[in-house]
Amino acid sequence: MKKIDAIIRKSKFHEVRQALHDVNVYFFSYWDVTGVGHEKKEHLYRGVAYSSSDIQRRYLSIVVNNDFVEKTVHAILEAAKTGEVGDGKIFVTPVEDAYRIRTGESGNLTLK
Amino acid sequence: MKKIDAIIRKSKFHEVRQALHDVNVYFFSYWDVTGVGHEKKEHLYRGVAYSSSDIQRRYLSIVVNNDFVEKTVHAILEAAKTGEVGDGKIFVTPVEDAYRIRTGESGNLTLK
Amino acid sequence: MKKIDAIIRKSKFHEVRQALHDVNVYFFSYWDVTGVGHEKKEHLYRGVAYSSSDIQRRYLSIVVNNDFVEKTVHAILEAAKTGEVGDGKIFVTPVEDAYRIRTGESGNLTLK
Amino acid sequence: MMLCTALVFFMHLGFSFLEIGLTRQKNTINILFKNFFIISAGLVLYALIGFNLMYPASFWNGILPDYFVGLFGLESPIGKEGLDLAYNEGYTYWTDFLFQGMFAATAATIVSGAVAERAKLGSFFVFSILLIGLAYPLVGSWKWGGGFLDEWGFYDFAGSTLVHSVGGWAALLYIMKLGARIGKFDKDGKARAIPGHNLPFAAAGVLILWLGWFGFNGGSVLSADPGLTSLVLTTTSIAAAAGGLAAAGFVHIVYKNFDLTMFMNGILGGLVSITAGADLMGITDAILIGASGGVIVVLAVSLLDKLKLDDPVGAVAVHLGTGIWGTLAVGLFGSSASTDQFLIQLTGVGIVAAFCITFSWVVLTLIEKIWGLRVVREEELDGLDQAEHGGMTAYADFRMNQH
Amino acid sequence: MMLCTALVFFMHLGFSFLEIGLTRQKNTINILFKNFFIISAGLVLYALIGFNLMYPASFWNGILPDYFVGLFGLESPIGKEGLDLAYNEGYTYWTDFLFQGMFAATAATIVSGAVAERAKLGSFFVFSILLIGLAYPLVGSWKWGGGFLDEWGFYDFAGSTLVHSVGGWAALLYIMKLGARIGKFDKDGKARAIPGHNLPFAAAGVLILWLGWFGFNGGSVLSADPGLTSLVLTTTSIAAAAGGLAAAGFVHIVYKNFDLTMFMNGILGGLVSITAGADLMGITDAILIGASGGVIVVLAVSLLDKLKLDDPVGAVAVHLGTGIWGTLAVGLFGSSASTDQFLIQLTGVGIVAAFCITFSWVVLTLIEKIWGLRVVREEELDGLDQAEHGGMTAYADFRMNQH
Amino acid sequence: MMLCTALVFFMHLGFSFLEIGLTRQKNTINILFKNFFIISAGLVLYALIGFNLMYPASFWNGILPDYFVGLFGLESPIGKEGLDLAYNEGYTYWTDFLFQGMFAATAATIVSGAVAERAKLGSFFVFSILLIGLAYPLVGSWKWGGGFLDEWGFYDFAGSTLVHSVGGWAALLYIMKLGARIGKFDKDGKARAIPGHNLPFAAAGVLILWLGWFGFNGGSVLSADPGLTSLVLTTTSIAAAAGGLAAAGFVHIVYKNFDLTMFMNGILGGLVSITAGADLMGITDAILIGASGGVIVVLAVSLLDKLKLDDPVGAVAVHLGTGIWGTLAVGLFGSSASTDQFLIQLTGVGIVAAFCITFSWVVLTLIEKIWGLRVVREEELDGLDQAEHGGMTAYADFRMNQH
Ligand SMILES: Nc1ncnc2c1ncn2[C@@H]1O[C@H](COP(=O)(O)OP(=O)(O)O)[C@@H](O)[C@H]1O
Ligand SMILES: Nc1ncnc2c1ncn2[C@@H]1O[C@H](COP(=O)(O)OP(=O)(O)O)[C@@H](O)[C@H]1O
Ligand SMILES: Nc1ncnc2c1ncn2[C@@H]1O[C@H](COP(=O)(O)OP(=O)(O)O)[C@@H](O)[C@H]1O
Repeated sequence: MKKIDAIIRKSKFHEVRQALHDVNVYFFSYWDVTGVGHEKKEHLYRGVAYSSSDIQRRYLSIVVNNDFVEKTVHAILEAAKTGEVGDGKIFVTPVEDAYRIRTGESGNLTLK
Repeated sequence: MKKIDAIIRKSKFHEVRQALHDVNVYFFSYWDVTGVGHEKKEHLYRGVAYSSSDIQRRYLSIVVNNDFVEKTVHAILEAAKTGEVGDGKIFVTPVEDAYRIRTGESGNLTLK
Repeated sequence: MKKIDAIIRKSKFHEVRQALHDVNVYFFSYWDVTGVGHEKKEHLYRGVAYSSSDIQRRYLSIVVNNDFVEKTVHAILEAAKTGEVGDGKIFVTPVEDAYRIRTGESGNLTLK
Repeated sequence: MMLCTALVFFMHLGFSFLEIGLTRQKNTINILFKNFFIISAGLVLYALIGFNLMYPASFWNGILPDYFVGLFGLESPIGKEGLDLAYNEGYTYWTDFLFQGMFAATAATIVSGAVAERAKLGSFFVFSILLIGLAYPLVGSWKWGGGFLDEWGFYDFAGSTLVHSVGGWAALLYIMKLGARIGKFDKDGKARAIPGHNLPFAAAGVLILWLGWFGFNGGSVLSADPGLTSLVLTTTSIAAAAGGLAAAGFVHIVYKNFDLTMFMNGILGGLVSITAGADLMGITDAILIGASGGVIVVLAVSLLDKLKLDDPVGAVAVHLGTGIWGTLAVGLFGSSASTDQFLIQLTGVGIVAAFCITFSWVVLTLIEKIWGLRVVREEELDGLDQAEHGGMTAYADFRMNQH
Repeated sequence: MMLCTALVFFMHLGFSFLEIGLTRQKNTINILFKNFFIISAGLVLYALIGFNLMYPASFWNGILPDYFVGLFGLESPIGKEGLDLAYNEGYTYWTDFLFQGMFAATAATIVSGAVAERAKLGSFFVFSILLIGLAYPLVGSWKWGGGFLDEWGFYDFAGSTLVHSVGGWAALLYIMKLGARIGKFDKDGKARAIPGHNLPFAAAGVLILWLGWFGFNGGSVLSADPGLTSLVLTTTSIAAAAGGLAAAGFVHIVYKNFDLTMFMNGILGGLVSITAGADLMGITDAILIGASGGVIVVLAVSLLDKLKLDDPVGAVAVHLGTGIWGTLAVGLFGSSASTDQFLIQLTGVGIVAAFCITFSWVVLTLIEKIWGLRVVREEELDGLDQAEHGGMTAYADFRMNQH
Repeated sequence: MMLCTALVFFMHLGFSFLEIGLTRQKNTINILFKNFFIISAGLVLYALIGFNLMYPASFWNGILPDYFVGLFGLESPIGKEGLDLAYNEGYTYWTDFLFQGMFAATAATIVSGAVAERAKLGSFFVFSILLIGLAYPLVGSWKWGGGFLDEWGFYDFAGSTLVHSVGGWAALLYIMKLGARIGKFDKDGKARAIPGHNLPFAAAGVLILWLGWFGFNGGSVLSADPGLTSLVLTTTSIAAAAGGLAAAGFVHIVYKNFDLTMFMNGILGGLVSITAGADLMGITDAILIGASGGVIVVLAVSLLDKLKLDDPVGAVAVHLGTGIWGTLAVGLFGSSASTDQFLIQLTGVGIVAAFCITFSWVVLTLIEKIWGLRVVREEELDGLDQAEHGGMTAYADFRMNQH
């Protein structure tokens, strides 16, 4: 099992979600984070112009079985891309075990 | 050391917290996420009925020493269960090192 | 590659950010979490005094190449410290792979 | 006068803001719905029944308005008069109706605040309909309709007893029957805080209510006499200010803390306190009455906590506690002060209490039997917006904490 | 009267709150800016052009006010009179101007709500300037300026047609040209919900509007006659209450749900419905007209969804739907009811409709050609606050969900 | 008139909303507490001391009101008159007191906005008590109490100088002594933005203030003369609209951006500008004065940034900058315009400036010595709600960003 964490643009969320759906990934959790990176945004507030590299992004956390890793990553890579600086990153980390609370079962089948 | 990430129903949070307390787990961090999964909720807004599988859930992140993993997982499994679709998941991932900022110390003792 | 997760006081965020900058760590994501730990805060609401160990903290998630781990951790350890209970923790976990969505490239160079 | 009516109407925004501000976000829609219902149903009901019940031509044995005995038709009793208006400068039949209708709804709104976050919506509606349609106008008729309390010389200028304590008693009985919200008291019975989710709303609510009181008390002069009206506005404001300062000061001494919510409740306490005698008091009286009202609210809030009664917005403390105090104060301060007056006030308070307690107890027991008063545990935990309003969320774009 | 003007002014806060409450947080700044612009530009414009256009000394063929033909100077036409005031108790030239100026801005605000979250700011400004400066006063002059509609006996007390349906038609045409927000309809054309982000604001907006209507209708008596004014306030409030109850009740029957947003729209529907004949109706009439208005709003909202028209705040349903209904109701209920009157009302509605549709269609087509009506896709997804307001965020310290 | 008092009271909600809207959420409770204190303490204080000080029977050397020299008892000086009211239609002793008391509190509220997010609560209270109780009524007595400024022919209709610039000078001195908020200026002294956390509140505050100004200026006619009052309301509204448009337009030209916060400040600038001469101006004058006021605000905000003075809500720019401008404008526009008048206005502005600067400097230096003006660094970073209000949070159920 692997955990795939993707940090994407908020405006790309709907497309990514659809792409995941298309490769049969129906389960994940997401929340909003502030990303610090290359991209900068211009702001103006009461006559003070400033640029900030703190940009709101969406963080998706998806745990999948090993055979799903590749297609999940690819689905995100394609759907989240605009080609402009600030598209975000995907990280893959190992997961040792998973449990489904409803049934108490553990292992690969919890992710189906 | 392991990191135990649990995604649970918000309404079960108080019980889970109590259960963790009962097995001497006093430290953790939590935040709210949107979960996408099997469960669906019906909504009605200005005459438009719709159902959504985006449901607010609570994400708990608990780093424990290896000998604590089992009882922590079991405490959550029991306290967070309702038996209905949507109870959530628990994931266990490896942690290589931990530091307590206050003292600068690292390793197992930071988790006590 | 490693993921460095740091849970710090909100009031220390600006210093930590500066410290990371000083060791050339320009990329990370952060969000706010509620931390449960030793520290307690006193509250008063409509004549009811209560103390709570649920304290708002900031969660920083930084993925770095292996040769950056040490200086990143040290930068945080120093900048986030007040010496009082509640300074927070740092956890290091393994990351297997990283992708930059903009270019599709993967591996170490995505973190530069 | 008509603008006083507008201000009293505006109080309903004040009540709504106060109530949602001091409760949790997961019940916000529910509270708003409740308040919209009260004001709407209140007006229609008062037009159909209440107004004639409260200002009857005659009484049966001096207690039951004859209207109640006789006519109870479906056809709206007002409306008959058509445009045959007997008014004395700025004060007409219609204005009167509207002004009184807004008052009637106020009594139910008080209850709404106290039972928030756990009461079943339908059952609450039944209760408020009976309160607005029957109990309030009946009690009102005893004094303002020229009934026996009026004959005895009982004084209640703008409703410390007739509006606020009627609502307050009903609220008290309701929360006794209903029980506390889950989590309000821990296993040992110690009170815990359930902080309100939007204090700026609550603060705005208090200021709007203060503004509305200008209409509430100012309008109760029932004429456009500028001398008396301006005196009333002055005593009202001074009492509010004194109530807030006293409550905040008192809490500051006890807890070493600047407590905004108590400042707010103190202001409301000052306002309710002065309501019974706003036209009889001087500046110094107003300060004393208001300040005592502020302290009474603080004490009443603690008392309720000790009695394990759960009143999220402090409605009982404010409206019942200082409603009684204000009514009695007419016998202690100002131009009508005398032992006789005090005893009459006390009797009035007692009779209204007896009636309201009995009425509420009977009605609530019946409703409990038939539909139940409280939502089930899961619904309460999930929040009433989820359970009763199709999962509409008050703040769809905000990340929330839930508890 | 002057205080009625204040209340009508206050309606602009009501509209702003309603509009931001029912839309997404990412467009909040944009909506507020729009509303500030409308009220400010509306007043200045109305001073420079509109007022004289609407209340002309004479007409050219009874249709075009002569003012329009003659003078169109830059120097403010009012202002000339100086302090030479001809007033009849509480009602002056200046009051009249201010009161009417607030009305004019209202018509544009209605459009603003319907086109929210996707209209280009600059283009919208051009449209509202033409609406406030030309279309509204022109239509208004036909009736309130003593033009041909007035001569025919068309009745519109406070603007069900002259204000609300003028705004409503413009809104309808605008959203037809503009298209729905991204995500409002799915691939199969089924309507989806885009929940508003702050329902307490929306609710406050409705109550403030209700309050403002006291000024809107009360002030339209155009004198301080307490008898008539108080009747108007009573019918207004009763219709609002009935509209809300009817809409909520109707939805409850259909969807088994207590729907707050429909309660709110129902109240507004009741208010708009009664506006045309508030001074002609009795209590029972007001209840019937208001309640029908409430039901009409619910049906109109569904109808728009079916037509794939996207109106985030329900402006078309409320102002156009019940604006027409209210105007026709003058011929059906109350003291002027007659077949003749009904036909005249119908004609009036038709003429105004024809004019507004043509006007809006021509103007919008031109604007579309020159600047475009809609922001580009990315700007809409990011939110207009980002695109047009330098990334200012309405709620900087809050964690938001974006969608 | 009494309703004007109600509107002026309502301005305090406007100020509160504006202030919390433009600051960070972590200081919300603190700001609300401050505002509740000011209005409450202001009223009580003004009743006990200020009113008699401001409207004395006689002067000592034409400068110090005799009241100040003589009586300073604890017993409330008003209240003695009892119900012996000498009023001229709608205008009584009590109304006057209440209206003036609300004004007095306004001066302190201005300061409150400027010092937000870092001032020590207790020290601020001491300062406002002295400002409301001494400085404001003293300055007021020079003109409105019939003192030497009045004799010289200085004109200030509703307080551009007497209310707004008194508050403005005090605010300026206070923020100079206090220093900027941590993070407002970076190491190189460049200004950085600290965005307000709830712009809808801020926008609502502006609209409520505009509404309140109807009472502020309208009520300052001090009679119910409909002709003059309606002129005043018209010039007030037009100036506000022009101020907002000018400010927004000016920013749009400079920054290519629709800046809502500047629109808001421009409206307030227009309102303050017209306040000194609202009854002397025509429409065109009002537009010019208001529009200049709007531009002045924008420039003043930048100027303060350059001087490294930190005023979170723009209180100094709005109330001081345009307060001075408005006072001078009386000598430049409208029916009193003349070089003589201009010089008198200038002298008046200068004298008030000299007095306020001295007063504030002395008082602030003393307070700084005794209690300190500013909270400690940690408390500022954590937010004052945490430090001074027992960790009460304004938005308990919301996820917040903190900065
Ligand atoms: N090493 C990292 N650890 C955690 N988050 C990162 C890291 N690098 C990038 N991110 C996230 O990805 C977002 C996009 O990165 P950015 O550098 O702006 O663009 P790009 O990925 O196109 O070079 C950042 O805002 C941040 O949230
Ligand atoms: N593979 C996954 N990765 C991340 N989060 C998941 C995953 N599977 C489930 N979740 C989380 O768990 C929640 C509950 O899952 P759901 O399928 O609705 O019910 P159940 O676990 O009872 O089958 C989801 O809303 C989501 O937040
Ligand atoms: N084992 C853990 N897993 C996850 N979060 C933790 C853990 N231990 C501590 N934390 C986080 O660190 C914060 C600080 O911990 P606390 O015990 O209060 O102080 P200290 O680290 O100084 O002993 C907690 O509020 C919590 O958010």
